[in-house]
Amino acid sequence: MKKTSQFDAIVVGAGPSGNAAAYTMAKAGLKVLQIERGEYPGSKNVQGAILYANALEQIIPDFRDDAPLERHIIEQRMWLLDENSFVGTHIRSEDYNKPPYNRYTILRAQFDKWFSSKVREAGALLICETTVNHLIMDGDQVVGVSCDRLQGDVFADVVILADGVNSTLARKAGFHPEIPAGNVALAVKEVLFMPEETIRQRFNVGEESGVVIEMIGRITDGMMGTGFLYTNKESIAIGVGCMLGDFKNNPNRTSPYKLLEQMKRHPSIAPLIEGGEMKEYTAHLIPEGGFHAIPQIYGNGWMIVGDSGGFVNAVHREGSNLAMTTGRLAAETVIAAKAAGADFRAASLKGYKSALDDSFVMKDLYKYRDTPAVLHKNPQFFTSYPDMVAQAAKTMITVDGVDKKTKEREIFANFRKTRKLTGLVGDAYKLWKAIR
Amino acid sequence: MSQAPTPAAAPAKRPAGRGGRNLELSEELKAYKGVWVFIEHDRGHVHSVSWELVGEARKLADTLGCQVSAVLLGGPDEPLEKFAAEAFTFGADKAYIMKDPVLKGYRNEPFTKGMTDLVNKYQPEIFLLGATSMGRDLAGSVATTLLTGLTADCTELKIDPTSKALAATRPTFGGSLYCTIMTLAYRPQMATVRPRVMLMPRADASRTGDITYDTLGMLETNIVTKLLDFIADANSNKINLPYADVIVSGGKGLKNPENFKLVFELARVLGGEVGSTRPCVQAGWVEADRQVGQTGKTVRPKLYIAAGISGAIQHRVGCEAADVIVAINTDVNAPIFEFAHYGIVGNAMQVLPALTQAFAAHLALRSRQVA
Amino acid sequence: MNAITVNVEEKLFQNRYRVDTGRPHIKIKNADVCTNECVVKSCTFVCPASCYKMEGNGTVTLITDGCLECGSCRIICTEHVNVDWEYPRGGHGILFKFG
Amino acid sequence: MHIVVCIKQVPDSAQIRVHPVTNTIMRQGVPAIVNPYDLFSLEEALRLKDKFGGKVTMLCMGPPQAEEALRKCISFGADDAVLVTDRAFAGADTLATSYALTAGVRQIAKEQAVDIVFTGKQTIDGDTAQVGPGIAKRMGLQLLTYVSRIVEVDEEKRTITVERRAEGGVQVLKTSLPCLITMLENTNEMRFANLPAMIHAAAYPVRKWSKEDAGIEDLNKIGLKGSPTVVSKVFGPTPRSEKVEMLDLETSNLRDVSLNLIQKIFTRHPTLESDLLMKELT
Repeated sequence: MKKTSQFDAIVVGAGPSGNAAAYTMAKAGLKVLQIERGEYPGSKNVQGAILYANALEQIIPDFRDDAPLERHIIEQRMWLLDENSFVGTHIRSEDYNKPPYNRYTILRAQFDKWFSSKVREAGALLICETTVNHLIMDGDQVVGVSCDRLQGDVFADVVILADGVNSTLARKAGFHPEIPAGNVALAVKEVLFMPEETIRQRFNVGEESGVVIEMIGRITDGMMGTGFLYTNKESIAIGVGCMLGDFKNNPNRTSPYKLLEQMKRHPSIAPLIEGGEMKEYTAHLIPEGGFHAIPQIYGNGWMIVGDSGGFVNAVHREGSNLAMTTGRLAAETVIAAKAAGADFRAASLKGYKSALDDSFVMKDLYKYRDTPAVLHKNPQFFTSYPDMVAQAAKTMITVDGVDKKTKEREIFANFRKTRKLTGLVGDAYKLWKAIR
Repeated sequence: MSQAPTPAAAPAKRPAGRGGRNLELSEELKAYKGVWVFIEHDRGHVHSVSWELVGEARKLADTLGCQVSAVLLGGPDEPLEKFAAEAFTFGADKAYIMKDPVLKGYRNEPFTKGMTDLVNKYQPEIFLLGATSMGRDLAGSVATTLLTGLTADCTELKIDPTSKALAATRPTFGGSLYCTIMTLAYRPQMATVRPRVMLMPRADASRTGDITYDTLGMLETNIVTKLLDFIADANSNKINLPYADVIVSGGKGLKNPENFKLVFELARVLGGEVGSTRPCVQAGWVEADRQVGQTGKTVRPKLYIAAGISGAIQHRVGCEAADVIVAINTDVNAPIFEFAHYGIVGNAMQVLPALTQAFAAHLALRSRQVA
Repeated sequence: MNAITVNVEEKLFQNRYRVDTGRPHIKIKNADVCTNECVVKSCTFVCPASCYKMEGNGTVTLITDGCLECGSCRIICTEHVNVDWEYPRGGHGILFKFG
Repeated sequence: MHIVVCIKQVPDSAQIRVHPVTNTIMRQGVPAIVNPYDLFSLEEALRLKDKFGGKVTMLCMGPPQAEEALRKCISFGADDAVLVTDRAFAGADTLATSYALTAGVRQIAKEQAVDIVFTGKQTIDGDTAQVGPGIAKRMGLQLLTYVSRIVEVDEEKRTITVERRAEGGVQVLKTSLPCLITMLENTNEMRFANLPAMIHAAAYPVRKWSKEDAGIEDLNKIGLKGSPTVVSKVFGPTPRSEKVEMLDLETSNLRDVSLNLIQKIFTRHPTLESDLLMKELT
């Protein structure tokens, strides 16, 4: 029943990983069909979003010429928040303000559309508004995909699954089981529009430069998670994400949108977003299981790239760069296999895994392999610590006639009251070990 | 590309001919004088929009110091003189009547020819039509034949003080913005205006005027399109939002189509109609005929009650001319409160039944008192 | 957590959707399981679009029109596996403008 | 039968936002779509093709990106697509647009005679409903606007009978081909393209014509120069000077608020109460 392949490769999905794969193969002259379920590429995709230049540079070196980039990041703030204050670090340097810039904020719907235009220029065929229902098997080999349209079967030598975090196709095909709620974060986000001048004034930035704020603390209602605020050209992206399992088990039954609304009203955040006009509310899952959660990523006639394979570095909030790199490496594997006249069975695609192992993708994921578990077993990182630190900072800088030495003793006593000394030391060690 | 609102010439400055385009009125066209209104009638009835336009034309003509003329095309057995007399009471000074067997029942070809001939012969400065299926069909054809400017679906007509041109304002981009459009170097300046946007003028029975008759000179055999039949809408109690005194409208804030029955209840007690918003119509909660707004109906009721409607501009342009607007919405920041007269911040599902009950009790009490 | 009320419908109103009328892409497999066997009914507060509603009589109803297609409901229903979850038909459902 | 369907790529106007401070349009994030009204005409054209055979050619005037809109129409089953695109068309109003599209239809007719031209009833961004009548006038085609149903097409006699929406009813009109039709909305439902058609459309070479390709010689009739209308001002809505009077549900109950509101309404509009009572009595 094996039909003749109509294409060298089918790529399911037009996000960063799918686009990287389709672009790389099409550039090499392969006949590529890319299938996207949204109205246009990007219409189903959500990210904060920060774009790391490096991964894209390796695919489209001159992307800065015409990619829709919002602002390059010159300042990173990390905030610990308690009920009504924050303590934080701000790292800002003119070094970040010199081209070529390293990080940008982007709006994914616009960026993905642009990336896709490059993919089509490279020669890949893209069809949108088409959902792939399942993979077509010939024995134990994937030979094509079946879409939700009449005469919806289409065949290719290899299918690259870039279908996102829900990984519907691989799951249905039995390549890997459902992602557990403990391995995935649910993030919600709003885009708030405001005049460009307001953003420049509020964040003390220029026309092209921007700020990133990462937040932990009370804002997550005791759940493991973080909040973020990114400056775009004339909008602000503000969001919060926590482990899905924590949402499910939260005794307060706090909904994600309520969590976000509370965060927006935090006295440290509210003035930054005041007057912003909310123009979109989004939600998305982020696979944060890390190294140990990466499934089998290739098999007979198939490969998995991007979020679908769980390629996210949760500690450094990186995902799209891993996605693009996995897409590119999968594509290079296909190109090599095609050149070698291979049969696209698993053995001929294993180069993908070894290329990944040699890349920053697997090296970074390995380095932080234990972080998710450590953080999850120690919720104090997201609950009592930010409170304690904020309290300590306030105590130190409040001028009230108490000498600094006494204050230090107070702070220390407060720390110990909240958590035993051995626990504090242990936490520090665990955290150090987890992200070292 | 139609009417893309690129702010071109500033209104006050004499345009210098941007992009080499001609913005000066030629001497020949300066001779065009007077404001014309196309009187739309069908099977013995004049569409009210025509009288609304006569009232508006009167104001424009008074500003310019010229006359208002009503234009009537129809069959020999149609009471065009009676319609003309009515037009005079609403403010017209003159009437042009063209009677011909081929003009009985609207058809594009003979009406376009008749209208075009009249314009070329009598040279009006401004020509207004109702933005109905007849008016828009005719206006597009006439404007193209005359190669002049036509502004559709206007909500406001004024005379630009500097150029003395017709400044026609219309909502654009789905009603999120307004733009004012002028035809500077071409005549006549044409505009269509949708029903109920302009006020119905007061009739003055003492007013009269002159009638001028013209002939069409077309033979039925030369007209390609034949009107075989007119099938009147069977549904006699059809939704008539534009002319309802009371409208109760529901929006997406009602959460689901079932809750619309609360809106219908209140409308029933008030003897009014039920309106809605584009999102509800798009979601299939109510019939398209109930949509109030830029892409729906413009209404002018005495009382407009908006329940669970945020009040996007698209909706606002359709209802803001109501005498009294009451808004019920859970969000105190909803734009509806920017143009409502009375506001209640609360859940429409609770407020509507309470209002229904209170109105019913009040009206029952009062009718007993009256009786 | 202090009591604030959030109207998620107002938020969803800002989004662009093409609803596939009459073809919900997510279904509750067996409504009785939600009513009688599931105690927590976590879908009713975890769903970021509040598509799942707990009714007065203990049933759970699902209206997918505002769905953001995140997949949370499917994943958290581990005890009962009672969510039949598919993507909407091509071109339908949420259409992000900014993402 | 050769049918030409004219479409426009428009911003999905439901998504257009106005800058809160400067009152200018924020186009960012507003997706471009095929004008929804055009799809009713396209579907009707495809149904005629299904019935009588022949060819459907798409025509669009717009920027190069409008190619996507045409490609979409190909996926639905149109056979060919022409994009008339030239910087000289910028700033065109309806009169200039109908001139350019007429030139396009004439050029297409040189390849194969055209029996029916379809356009949308109106666009959702301009809402003028003038371009269809304009093309018909320029080409001397019989004009059938607001068509709710095509009753019959007689290929032999080259006649067409339609129902046209009018105030209070429908006109049944019979005319000769060639003609121009604009379809009323919600008169049909656009088909869901099959996969081979989608793949065909993705690879379809949409023809791009410059003004010269479209046979346009008179530059005074296109773009800004060919547009009699001048956009003199664009502005957002002005806030009403009178402030809304809020009735507080927190300090008083629903019943009192309702009674209070009724009093206020009838005080503000004294004749309304008697109007309502009259209705009640009759």
